Amino acid sequence: MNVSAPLKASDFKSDLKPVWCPGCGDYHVLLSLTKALADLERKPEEVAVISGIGCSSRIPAYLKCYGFHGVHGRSLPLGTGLKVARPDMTVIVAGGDGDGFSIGGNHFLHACRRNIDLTYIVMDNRVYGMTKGQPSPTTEPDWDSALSPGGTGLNPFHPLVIALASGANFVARAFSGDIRGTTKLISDAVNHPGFSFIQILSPCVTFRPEQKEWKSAIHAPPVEATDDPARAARRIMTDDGFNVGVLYRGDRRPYKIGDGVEHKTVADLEQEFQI
Amino acid sequence: MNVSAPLKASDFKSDLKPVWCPGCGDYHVLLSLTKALADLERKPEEVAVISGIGCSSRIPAYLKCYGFHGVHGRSLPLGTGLKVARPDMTVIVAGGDGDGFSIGGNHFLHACRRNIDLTYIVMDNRVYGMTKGQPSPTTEPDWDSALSPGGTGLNPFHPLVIALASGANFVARAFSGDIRGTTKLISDAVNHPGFSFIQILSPCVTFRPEQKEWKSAIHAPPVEATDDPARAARRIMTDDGFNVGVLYRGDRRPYKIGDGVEHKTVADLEQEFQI
Amino acid sequence: MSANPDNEISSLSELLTHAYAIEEDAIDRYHMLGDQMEVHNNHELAKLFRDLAGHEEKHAAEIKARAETIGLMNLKSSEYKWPDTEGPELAALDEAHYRMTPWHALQMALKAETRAFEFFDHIVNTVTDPEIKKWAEEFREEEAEHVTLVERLLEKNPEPPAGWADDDDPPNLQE
Amino acid sequence: MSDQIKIDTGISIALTGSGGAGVMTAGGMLLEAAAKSGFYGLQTRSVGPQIRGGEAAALLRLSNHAVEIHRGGFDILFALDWSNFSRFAAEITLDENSVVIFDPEGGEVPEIVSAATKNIIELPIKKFASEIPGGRMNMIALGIVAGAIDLPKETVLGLIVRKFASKGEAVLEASRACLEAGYKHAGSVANAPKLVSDAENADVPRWLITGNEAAALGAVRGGIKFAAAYPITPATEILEWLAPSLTAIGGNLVQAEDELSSINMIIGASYGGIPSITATSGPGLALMTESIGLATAAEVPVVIVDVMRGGPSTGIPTKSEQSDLNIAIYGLHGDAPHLVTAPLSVADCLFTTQWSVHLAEAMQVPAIILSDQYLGQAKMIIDKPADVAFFADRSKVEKIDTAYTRYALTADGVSPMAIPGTAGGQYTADGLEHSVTGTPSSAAEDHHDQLAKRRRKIEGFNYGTHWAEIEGEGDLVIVTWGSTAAPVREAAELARAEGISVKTIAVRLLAPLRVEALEAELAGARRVLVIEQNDLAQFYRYLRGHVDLPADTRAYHHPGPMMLSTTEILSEIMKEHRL
Amino acid sequence: MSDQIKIDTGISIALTGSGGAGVMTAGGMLLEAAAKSGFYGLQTRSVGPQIRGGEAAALLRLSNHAVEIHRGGFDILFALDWSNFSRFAAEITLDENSVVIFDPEGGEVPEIVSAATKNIIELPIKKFASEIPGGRMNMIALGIVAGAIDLPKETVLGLIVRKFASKGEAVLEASRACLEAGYKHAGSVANAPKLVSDAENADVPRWLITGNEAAALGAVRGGIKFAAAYPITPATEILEWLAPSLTAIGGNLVQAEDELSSINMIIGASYGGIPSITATSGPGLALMTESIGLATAAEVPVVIVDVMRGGPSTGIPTKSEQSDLNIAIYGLHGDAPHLVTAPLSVADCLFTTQWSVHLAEAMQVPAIILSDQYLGQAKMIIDKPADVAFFADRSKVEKIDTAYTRYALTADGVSPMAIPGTAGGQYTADGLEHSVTGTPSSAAEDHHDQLAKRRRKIEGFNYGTHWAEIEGEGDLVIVTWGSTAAPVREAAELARAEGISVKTIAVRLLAPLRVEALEAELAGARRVLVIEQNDLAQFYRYLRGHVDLPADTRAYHHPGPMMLSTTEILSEIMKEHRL
Ligand SMILES: Cc1ncc(C[n+]2csc(CCOP(=O)(O)OP(=O)(O)O)c2C)c(N)n1
Ligand SMILES: Cc1ncc(C[n+]2csc(CCOP(=O)(O)OP(=O)(O)O)c2C)c(N)n1
Ligand code: SF4
Ligand code: SF4
Ligand SMILES: [Mg+2]
Ligand SMILES: [Mg+2]
Repeated sequence: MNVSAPLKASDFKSDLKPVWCPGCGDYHVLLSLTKALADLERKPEEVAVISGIGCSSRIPAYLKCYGFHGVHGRSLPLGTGLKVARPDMTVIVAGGDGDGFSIGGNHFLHACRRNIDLTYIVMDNRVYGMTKGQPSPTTEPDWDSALSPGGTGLNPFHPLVIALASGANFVARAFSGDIRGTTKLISDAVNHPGFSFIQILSPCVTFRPEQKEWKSAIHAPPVEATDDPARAARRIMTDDGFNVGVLYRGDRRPYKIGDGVEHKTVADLEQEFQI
Repeated sequence: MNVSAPLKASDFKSDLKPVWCPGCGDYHVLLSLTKALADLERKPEEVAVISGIGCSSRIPAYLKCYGFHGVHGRSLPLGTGLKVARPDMTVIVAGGDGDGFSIGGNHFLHACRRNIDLTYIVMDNRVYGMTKGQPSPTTEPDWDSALSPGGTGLNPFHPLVIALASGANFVARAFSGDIRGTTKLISDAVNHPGFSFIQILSPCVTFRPEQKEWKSAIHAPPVEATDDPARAARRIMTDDGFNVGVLYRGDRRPYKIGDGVEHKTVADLEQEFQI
Repeated sequence: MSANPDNEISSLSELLTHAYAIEEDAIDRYHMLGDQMEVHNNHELAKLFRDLAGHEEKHAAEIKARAETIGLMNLKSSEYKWPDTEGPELAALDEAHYRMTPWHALQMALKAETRAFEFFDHIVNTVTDPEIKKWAEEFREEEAEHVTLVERLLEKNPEPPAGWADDDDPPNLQE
Repeated sequence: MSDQIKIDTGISIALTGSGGAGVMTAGGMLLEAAAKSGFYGLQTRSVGPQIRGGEAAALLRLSNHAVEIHRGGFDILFALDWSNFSRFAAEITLDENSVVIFDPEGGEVPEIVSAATKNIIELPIKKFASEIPGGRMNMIALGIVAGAIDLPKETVLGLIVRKFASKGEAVLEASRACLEAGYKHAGSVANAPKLVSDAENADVPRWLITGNEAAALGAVRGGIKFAAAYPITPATEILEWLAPSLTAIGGNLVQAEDELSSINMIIGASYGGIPSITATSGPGLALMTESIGLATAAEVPVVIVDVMRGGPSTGIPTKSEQSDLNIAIYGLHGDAPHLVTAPLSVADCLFTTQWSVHLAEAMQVPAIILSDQYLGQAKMIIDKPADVAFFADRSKVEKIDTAYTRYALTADGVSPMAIPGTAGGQYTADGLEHSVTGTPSSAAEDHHDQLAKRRRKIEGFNYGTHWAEIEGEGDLVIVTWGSTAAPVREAAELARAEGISVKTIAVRLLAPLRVEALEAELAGARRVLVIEQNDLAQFYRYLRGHVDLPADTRAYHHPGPMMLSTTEILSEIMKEHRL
Repeated sequence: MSDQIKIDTGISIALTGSGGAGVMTAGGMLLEAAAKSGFYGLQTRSVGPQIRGGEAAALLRLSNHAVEIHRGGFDILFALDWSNFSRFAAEITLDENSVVIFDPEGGEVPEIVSAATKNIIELPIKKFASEIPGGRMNMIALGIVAGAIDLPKETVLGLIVRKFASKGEAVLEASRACLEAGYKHAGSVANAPKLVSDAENADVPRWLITGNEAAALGAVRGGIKFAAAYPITPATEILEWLAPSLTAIGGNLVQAEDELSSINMIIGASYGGIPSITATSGPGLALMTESIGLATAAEVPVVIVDVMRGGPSTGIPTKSEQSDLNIAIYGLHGDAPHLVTAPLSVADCLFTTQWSVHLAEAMQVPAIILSDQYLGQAKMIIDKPADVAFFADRSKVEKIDTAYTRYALTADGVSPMAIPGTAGGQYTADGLEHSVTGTPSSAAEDHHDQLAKRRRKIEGFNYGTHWAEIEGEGDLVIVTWGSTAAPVREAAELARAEGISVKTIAVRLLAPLRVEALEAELAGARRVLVIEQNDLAQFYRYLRGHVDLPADTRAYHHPGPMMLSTTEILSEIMKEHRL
């Protein structure tokens, strides 16, 4: 690879062929991610993409970056540990709505609160794809499935507001089919200091074929991104769930990682035990 | 016990003496809870109080109700299982900020979302009391402790907004020292259908003696409870954290528990396997 | 969506860069679809997409040769002046299906070529610089040829009857 | 069962295809047609990593007597195409008698196939299908195979009508025509083995069921009224069967946010007096162990079905393995005695689950059931299971006059439970060590008393003969557990038919191990083989730790994804026999 | 160490009181004064369930040679009051030689005390204190005891100055006066044993340290630069020591939201090339097992210290028990070989942790260290630990020319790791079973290869002699582990002094068990005693499962909260000896 030539999106793609269903929104996300990384002028080895378990969570292996396909729901702690220990790496955590909002919900809350400089991408298809179609926390109340015959009857919850209430510093919604928009949002998110969260609506054509209609429902947010979390929260709670773009861009204090300098030796530390 | 005589608050107290530090806010909460149960005219055997681990989570044994002192962070699922299986019981889940917002954060999200008819009380002292004073998710960023020398530097997060964004149907803040107010909030919460959440500011005199000052900071909310979650969220995100009272009272659809009727026999179910 | 049709192509190099990117992206896209079909054992379609990619490769090489003297720009993805959310000559990924037939693939290609035609057509009609206009006209004609080519192929590959996507088997549980 | 005829090995059939070719559906109909025609059999599947459109193999074994597992070789391989056949090659063993049918449009015959057999028949299935409007290859294949093995056409036709009627006349007609075409070409496969029915079996009422369904049914038969669910392969079907079923019988299923929640939900429900269950696989079980310890300490009965898959970590989710024995028995922190059982066959998933519900409730203790992907997802024709009288029957206090001591020290260790709502029975269940009343205590006496009580409860219980299934006599004894029991028992039967005496002990109650009973059964054994499907010989180690085994005890074991086959176990028996 | 003088049993002192009487502070100063005066010793505490103001006992043993554990009896009991003395009665064994000092204002002498000894001295401590402005009973008690056992007053005074100087002149003066008063009344306890210094030891540099501090220090000595923390008794002190220390040496500690998070944080950090640790206790370990399995499968080294407490469930958080052996060894789902070690003394917490960091890193595998509440929280005077050369030294690829295979099948099973940032080394770590490159695979060959590689890594490693500490010779062999090693070794020494030969094997490396080495050490043993502190004889069962033990092998074990004492083990040795 010629060091001087700028990398193209395709330079970020691995040779592994995705197992995703053709038509799946996650292919778009993969594409946008590679484009964003090229735009960001990162080198593949400087980027780590960390995920949990689910169709969407298969994404790291399809990239030429460092990757970690962890266990279900624990991608954010993996990413947090990596980023704090290795602040020189660009860390992107990615996964699904089940992985991130159901089993991984607690880490989502606390990763937002910690506000460490990483980017979290949730490919939200409002379903557990990998396990054959069970409702997730963002699923509509009347969506029928084997595990919840006739629908759960539960209102989907608001991950973007939860991110705001927990302390995330950059909150955006994207639609996978909007590749240019998503690419831009990802690179903005990576560039923004602190914890950035992007909910990407990414259709599951197999279990939620009706989501192909999302394409026509999507629109840009009616107003500009705000830096007032309370205002942003209110707006998101009342919007229709289909406006894409940056919804909040804050300047909350990011997590303080140690300076990496050896101020003391281990021998210094031992002093306190000496009699 | 005379069935006809109305029960008094003291009829809800067990003989076990609390291990709490004298001066701890949790004594007040215990008192308010017994008063509320008396006001609600429940029988002790019809009420179950479920908790996790922490100083505050010791509360069930100090009551004459059914109790379950579970493991750290899992009180809400215990309460959820109990309530769905036994909708005739009044279920109150109680615990601390560490138990509920740190390790138990995910269950908090999803209990709110499920909106099952139970009441969740968090005795928030912004510290892990039981383990000798570590910061919790509601601790101020500059609070110095052994585990976070010089403070965590993290903004505390907003449990009340998270409850709103997740789907809770009744959201209130209380101060333990305000026994009349807290009693009223608890009985309102129990009476309100769906999931009710009360954050009770309850000082830890041992590790956070400065919280004794809370008494003078407390005030009633400047405006009436709203039924608009977006409005409530915005208000809470901009308030000073010390206004007590009902902040949101909604009519979100509560969880649909089965009707308990045997529509089919097991033999009916077996039909499908017959060749 | 984040369409940005008002931006005008302002130099020959920029035009060539776009023309080249169109082909390169199309190559990637067809290979991506070819991969999908391979993984899902739709070998007929895999071959078709590889063939389409082969076509685009030839064009890309031609453009590159032509750009030799003028030079190509290094643009970020956001700096491209596409009329839509991505490059015009791109088969829509969301229209793929593991049981798709050549007709579907050719429909995808047709739409892509048509969009490419419209892209250059728009430049031809809006750009003032005569040099850019001349080159854009050439690209437009090429795309027009492609459109006819795909249309001809479509005649040999009729639309499959309804039910082409039916799969008797349920999806598989994985992790 | 020593009759030579009964131990015939039936007909094993593999249908392979890809990209939505529908082999699973064809295989399922073949199985059902066999069932309706009075035969027994089973179907498993093997698939690629794709959610849809991946390569798939439907693996069947049909017989005139009950079969529990694949034999280890295939009589017929029908390849709609050869895409990624290599994925299945190891599972589809062929020999010179195997018949292979394939469509030349589906690619070249792989080397491994042509090397194995000469009976390779080329049929242009795709062309046949294309000649029928809406025609589908899998239905033609169905017709060919069904015809070749002599399944009555009317039976298969009846199934087609039932399956496709709702899809409209055109689809139905196309399927019918395909089937006819298939039967027409069945003659090309004249050398295929035939299914010969056994008059004896014809009238026995039978079921078509998977182990996951059987476990779920066993749960409700035992009295389960509440379940909490977090989906995971290969356990999800248990939860999905329970969802509507529990509602129908007046119970509830709640989808939890994770397994930490699901285990606590069932503990909460059971604390409320309602028998409760959840199902998961290794990763989920790992998340539950802290709270299973709570159920142990607080003495709340719950049932957890672990449908095991390849481990460790996410491992191989779609493949069977018996490698969660260690965590099931030893995975709780502290001294936490509890129950661990394992079904010994698909049908036994019903019995073992029902029995485990009964045991858990009787002893107020958590029970972990170790099923596995094979048992859970294999579809099997079984005799209608008998009704057995094991129900949830918890010891409860009805009326309390004096002070109630929840954790009273009784002779059998079981203390009657006050169910919330019972006046005067109020107590606080606690995972902290406690006195007899439930009050937290760190006193040595209380700790020792409560540990001993919880141990006594499950060690002193009368489990009857159900702790194991024991067959045969002989100084070679095979000890096994779980799904491996099926090939072991079949291999032993085959060995006996050869005049080799073998005794098999298939252990259903893994913890507490019935040490005395097992040692009694092993008395006189000269050699012992411990057989299981994992890498570390977990059961063998466990047995060694508790049971005095003869010096000549050997572990035969390997991990998944391949099941232990009848053939390989038979060859191990032969080895021992020759020693 | 066969010298009679060296095995004197030192002086055991219990200070009890309640409601903030300050016995822990007094005890701590007594220990420090002894340390400064050239003695050895240790202090533990026993407390009520209250957060503050509860009853407390400071338990000390002082000696002129290193002691590791309480002897099992007390020479001096100083009761500032008798509140809830019953809570400690079982721990504070007295005999007819014991001296008891108490304040009559603090209640009646409990029956159990007066029955044991006649040496009961009444002193009006509270009155003495009230006569000094700002006077405190604990400082008077300190003076009395220090004086009675002959600790130099200047040394204690020096400590008082250091401790109270910052609190102002008045407090300092009061303390000084109390101490003087105490020394003045020390004569009333004339029959107390005296500390006699041993010239040999005087100049050895010594430390005052707890096992938790030692473990934390061992971690940083080994090269740990990252920790994730979720507080839990009795492990919190490790995390609290690491918090400022890691920052000081250029590392980081992150407080996690729960243990699921903390384990994954350290896996993430270690994946990034940074040696990482966490510390927890049983309930937290249970939450971590799923992800420890991930670290096993993805081959990411991490170190987890489990400071064990009474189990199961929440159990007895403040008391020691060795009941997490099972979960540590067997608690992961699937076949998941990993390391389990246990420190054998407070000082050994340092070595074992440092060594475990080294091992984990060398083999790219998780290591669980089983410390316990006793080791973790006992404060001990030890010889300054030697520097040992065990560091984190992971096999890494520096420059990659050709395709990188993360999980290459090497002879020793260890595959060089590409650390993120290394160009060309990009790979995806995966908990799914995978091929050598890390690509998910369900192929039998890949599964078997990777399972075998992960097994080979840790089974073939050269652990040197550190797998156990072995002492003595004899046909009676005691096998033990963890904190129980201390009373076992002391009891064996006492037995040897009586002419009874005993061999002790204290196992430090619990998994993988060094079966061959252990069997070699057991060769010739006539009787084996396996000693440990839990209810189910977990180590004994584990040994049986893996090692050929002599027929005459017996488990001696009981659960917490009481530690196994030197005295009780000595009596077990005597029993065996008489057989
Ligand atoms: C501990 C654990 N529980 C459950 C599972 C099973 N599981 C795998 S993926 C998944 C849900 C995935 O849903 P989502 O994150 O939305 O991803 P998608 O497939 O929709 O992209 C579940 C429940 C698991 N692997 N581990
Ligand atoms: C799994 C697990 N992790 C950690 C602990 C230790 N622990 C007990 S209570 C507690 C925090 C309690 O804080 P909070 O809930 O705020 O209660 P408080 O004591 O302040 O009332 C912790 C971390 C535990 N018991 N279990
Ligand atoms: S099942 Fe749904 S989410 Fe998974 S790959 Fe297929 S379309 Fe995508
Ligand atoms: S430590 Fe704090 S929270 Fe705990 S009992 Fe004492 S005052 Fe209350
Ligand atoms: Mg999803
Ligand atoms: Mg708290």
